[in-house]
Amino acid sequence: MKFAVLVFPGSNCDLDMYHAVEDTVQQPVDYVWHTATDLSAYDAILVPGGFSYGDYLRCGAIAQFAPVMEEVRKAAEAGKFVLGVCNGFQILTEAGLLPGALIRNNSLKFRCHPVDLVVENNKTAFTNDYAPGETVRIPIAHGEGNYYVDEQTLLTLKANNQIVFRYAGENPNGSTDNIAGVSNERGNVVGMMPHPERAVKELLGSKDGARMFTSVLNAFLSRVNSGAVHGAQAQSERV
Amino acid sequence: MKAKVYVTIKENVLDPQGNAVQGALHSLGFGEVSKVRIGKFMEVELATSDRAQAEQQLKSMCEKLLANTVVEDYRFELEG
Amino acid sequence: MKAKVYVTIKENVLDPQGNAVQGALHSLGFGEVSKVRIGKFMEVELATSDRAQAEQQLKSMCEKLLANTVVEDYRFELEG
Amino acid sequence: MAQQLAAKEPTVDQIADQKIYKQFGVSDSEFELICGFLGRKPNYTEIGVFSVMWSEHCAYKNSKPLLRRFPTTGPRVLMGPGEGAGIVDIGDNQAVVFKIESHNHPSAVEPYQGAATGVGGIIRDIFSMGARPVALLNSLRFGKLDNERVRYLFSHVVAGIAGYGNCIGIPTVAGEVMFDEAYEGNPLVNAMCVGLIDHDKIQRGVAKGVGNPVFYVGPATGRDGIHGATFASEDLTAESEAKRSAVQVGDPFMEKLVMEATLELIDSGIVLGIQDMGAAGLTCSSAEMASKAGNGMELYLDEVPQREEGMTAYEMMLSESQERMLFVTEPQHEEQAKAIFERWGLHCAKVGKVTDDGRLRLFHKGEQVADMPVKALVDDCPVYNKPSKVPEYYLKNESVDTNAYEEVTDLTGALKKVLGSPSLASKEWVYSQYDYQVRTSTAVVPGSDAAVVAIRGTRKALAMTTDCNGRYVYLDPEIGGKIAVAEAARNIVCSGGEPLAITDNLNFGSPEKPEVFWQMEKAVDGMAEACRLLDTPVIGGNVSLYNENVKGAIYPTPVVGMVGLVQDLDHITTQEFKAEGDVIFLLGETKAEIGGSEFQYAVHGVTEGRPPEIDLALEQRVQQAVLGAIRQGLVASAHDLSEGGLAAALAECCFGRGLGATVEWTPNLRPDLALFSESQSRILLSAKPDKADALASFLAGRGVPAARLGTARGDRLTITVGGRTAVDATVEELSKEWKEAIPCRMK
Ligand SMILES: Nc1ncnc2c1ncn2[C@@H]1O[C@H](COP(=O)(O)OP(=O)(O)O)[C@@H](O)[C@H]1O
Ligand SMILES: [Mg+2]
Repeated sequence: MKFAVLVFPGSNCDLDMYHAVEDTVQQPVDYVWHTATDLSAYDAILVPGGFSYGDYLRCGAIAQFAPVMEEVRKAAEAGKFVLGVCNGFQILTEAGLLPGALIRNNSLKFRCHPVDLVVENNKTAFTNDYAPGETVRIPIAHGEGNYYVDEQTLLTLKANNQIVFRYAGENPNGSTDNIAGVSNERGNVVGMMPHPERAVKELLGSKDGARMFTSVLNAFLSRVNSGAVHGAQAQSERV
Repeated sequence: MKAKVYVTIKENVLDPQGNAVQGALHSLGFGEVSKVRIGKFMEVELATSDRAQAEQQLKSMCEKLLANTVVEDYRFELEG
Repeated sequence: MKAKVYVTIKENVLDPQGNAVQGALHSLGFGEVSKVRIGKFMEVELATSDRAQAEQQLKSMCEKLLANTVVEDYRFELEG
Repeated sequence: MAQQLAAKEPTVDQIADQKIYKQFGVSDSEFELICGFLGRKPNYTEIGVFSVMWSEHCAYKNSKPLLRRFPTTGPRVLMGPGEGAGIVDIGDNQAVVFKIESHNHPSAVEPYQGAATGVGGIIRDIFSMGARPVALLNSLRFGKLDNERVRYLFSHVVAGIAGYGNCIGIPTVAGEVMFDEAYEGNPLVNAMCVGLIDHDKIQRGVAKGVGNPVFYVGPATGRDGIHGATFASEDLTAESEAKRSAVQVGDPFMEKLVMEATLELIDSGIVLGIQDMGAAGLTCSSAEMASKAGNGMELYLDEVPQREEGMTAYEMMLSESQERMLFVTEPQHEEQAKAIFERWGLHCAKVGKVTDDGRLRLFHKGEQVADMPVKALVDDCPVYNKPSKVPEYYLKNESVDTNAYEEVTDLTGALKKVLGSPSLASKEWVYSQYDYQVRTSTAVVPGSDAAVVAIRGTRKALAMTTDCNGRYVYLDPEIGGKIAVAEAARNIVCSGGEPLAITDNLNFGSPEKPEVFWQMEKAVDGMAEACRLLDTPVIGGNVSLYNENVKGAIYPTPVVGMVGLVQDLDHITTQEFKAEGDVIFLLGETKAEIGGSEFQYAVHGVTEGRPPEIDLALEQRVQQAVLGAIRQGLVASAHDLSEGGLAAALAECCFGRGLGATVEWTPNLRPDLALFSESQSRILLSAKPDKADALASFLAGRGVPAARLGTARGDRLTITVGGRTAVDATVEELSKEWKEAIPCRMK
């Protein structure tokens, strides 16, 4: 399975995402520049955190127009796995790949600390290794993680089981319905404010994020085994 | 040609910054302040003199980039 | 009474945000955009009908809180 | 516009006759010297350039004789003071690069941008050496939080540090914040950056190779912070604000691009010399680069990217617009360099040439507008040995007997007061605004004695801290100076690291005052002695003088930034008690020493008397023993005793996991003096029950006094002194005082 970690000017968790792939699933992973126009070699696309374009104007607003985003859109449509974390989540919402918007934390302050999350949906490509309702500890680090959707959309999210994570304790940013992460309808595109790539080994205080990566490998392998992916190509890419 | 663009938070979306500023104004003694909403004010200079074209471009800039219409409204004024 | 407050970055002070947005507009194909400056637009509701008093209060709010006069300018308009 | 401004510039004769140079802080005798070096009177641009190069900030004219007293070499030191930052070998072809810098005066005027650009500046110092920045620290001082302006400064400084560091993606992992009236109106904002480098990548700021082109990279120059360096070398007055041109605004996004592109450029091997434009911008970087190579430089100012119209030579040379770098490469590498910057969306402009005549020459609009000897600019600023005098207050304090204070009997209440004092209280309100985990290497996050950052691909890690207790330094600068170094080292050791070296930031009042100069001298002597004994050379630093407010000088505050090497990740140790039943030891000796303590300040409301004594030989013995015990796996937790003494330290050990402790102690002192004494060279250790005896004999074997105090258990902290219950409270109620002290005041 091959992973792409997108790099926009101002991305700064690209490195962490890259290392998390190495440390958890030991699959091949590349940094892919924002100007890239071909993602066909990749099975999963990780949109990392940071401050793309300085987060000027709005977080993720400018990055949505990078050439690579057209390819991300195609990949998502083709059913490939796409994960946006923090700024990556903001970019995916700005680009319309996920519903809603992320606005300023209600405390008006940047907040960095571990939070407890409830796994609301373990049926997505990125959460199948978690038990439903399980509580996991993963850190946040954001100033604009207050997830907003209007009531109508919220009903749709609930109906389609698109709420992936909720904050278990105190809601750190004021998000609608304590939402910490959502998916698209199909479940192959997931966005979340907490940073699973920062919780992949004991040294970092928690390993709970590692299963996001093992989950997507599972999803990929089961797809391969069911023949949904071109078998030969996929097999040759396994390490 | 110069344009002024106003981006405001939609009426039904919470404005935490506006609320905080209102609270701060109260504690500074400005008790009459009953509401504060905070948006963006952008001044854009356009190297064109075709008004119709400028208007069309501004609309497109706002829709695409300057405002996020999920949570924000916009309007603009052209000058000169 | 309603007021509109405009807070802008002083002319000679760098506006990194405006520059970044200008760059983005260029790469989106809006090459005519020669300058962007980004400030704040605030709508303030005041529970008073005394215009003179409202003006004086707004000035004081701007000086004290709404604008950082070391780097920003402000102006306001009273409505109604 | 251009004409207008140019017309406003005073003529050569006006500068001399009306003594306009004095406005720039150039004295009559310095002006004479400058005329001598030039062989004529300087024009406006030249006097501007000289004035910043000869400011305290760039030339250290009042502090140089003192800085020479520091030990600066050692077997591991690869680069000492003199470049952007110092470098220390950590083995395996790797080295650590670090430096601290102040942005006190800009932060007093515009706290957000002042602090942000302070962080931006110190990061440039690190990556311009070729190093990858891996961590940020900051050391802050403010007045008391009951003042509204202080709260404004505090919250905006913190937001500025966060805004810059978070955006550029370098974790802010440690620091310190203290509050005392002494800093009202003149906050201290010192930022430190730590980077990693391979030995063969080390760069220097030299303009090598006559005829080589000089490139400018980064955003266009505006009229920002003109005379910032001079400004930093003056008292803060009401006029400061008016005198200042546009405030410098930081653009961390730009710096991120400049940093990545610069590191890529350096990696490509085509850079001959590179330096950031910090204080005094283009002036300082061009003159210093030429000087270090023994060359000269020509600059073509029309080529300098300009943000504003009609900028004069004077303005361009003195602008402190941020995020800019100057570098030299060979002509054949120009295209390659450009391509690297282009990829990051940046342009580099060829603005000059290296020459062999030892002169800095500026050209603008087809004319030579300045011509100055580089050596005069960089090396020939006169150095002053200021008069020094023992201050009255120091003599008076000798007769204050702090042991004669009426005994405080409600010791639980006193502990709550001390824990709730903002200087000692939890700093979570501050560091939760910092992204301290980006780069996923932070093994010990803010809140323990020192932060620890792992080095990927190895078993090693770096421990880092900043420390200085300005009250001690005020009461006795020499002792206070020693303690600042010793405490930093103690923090490193408690985290499992071996202290390597320090960088220091000498924050003092006006050196024109003999009493202030005396403080400087004594503090430097104390620091130098501690550095020698603890084997931590000074590899760089910064001097910030003229820190004064209406009430006089700030407390003398020579901040120590220290980095240590953790040999193996298994040695990483934190301060909180780990498990029920673990045995608690107190190392070192406790005397009745509450002069300058947090207890004296929070409970008695004064700062007077003598600070705690320090015996550096004992300090070294304690530290070596603790590091040895940690490396042998005998230690479960380690915490140094500092502000608040034993009582506060025990409480802090309980807070991490909410695990309480039961302690019995017979110190032979009055209980209040014993519990809150800030005697030095003390460390609290805990050990698993089956390791306790081994630890005790290990310590005894190294001549370290160690008392077995009790055990970690339950959810209360109970301290019995001399058979009587002195403190008894739940960890939760103590923790509440400690946690809420700052947030409550900031609401
Ligand atoms: N307090 C100090 N102790 C030791 N070295 C110092 C001190 N202050 C300054 N230096 C050293 O003097 C040199 C020049 O300092 P400075 O001009 O601040 O450097 P920069 O140009 O990078 O700002 C640096 O190498 C710095 O480390
Ligand atoms: Mg400590």
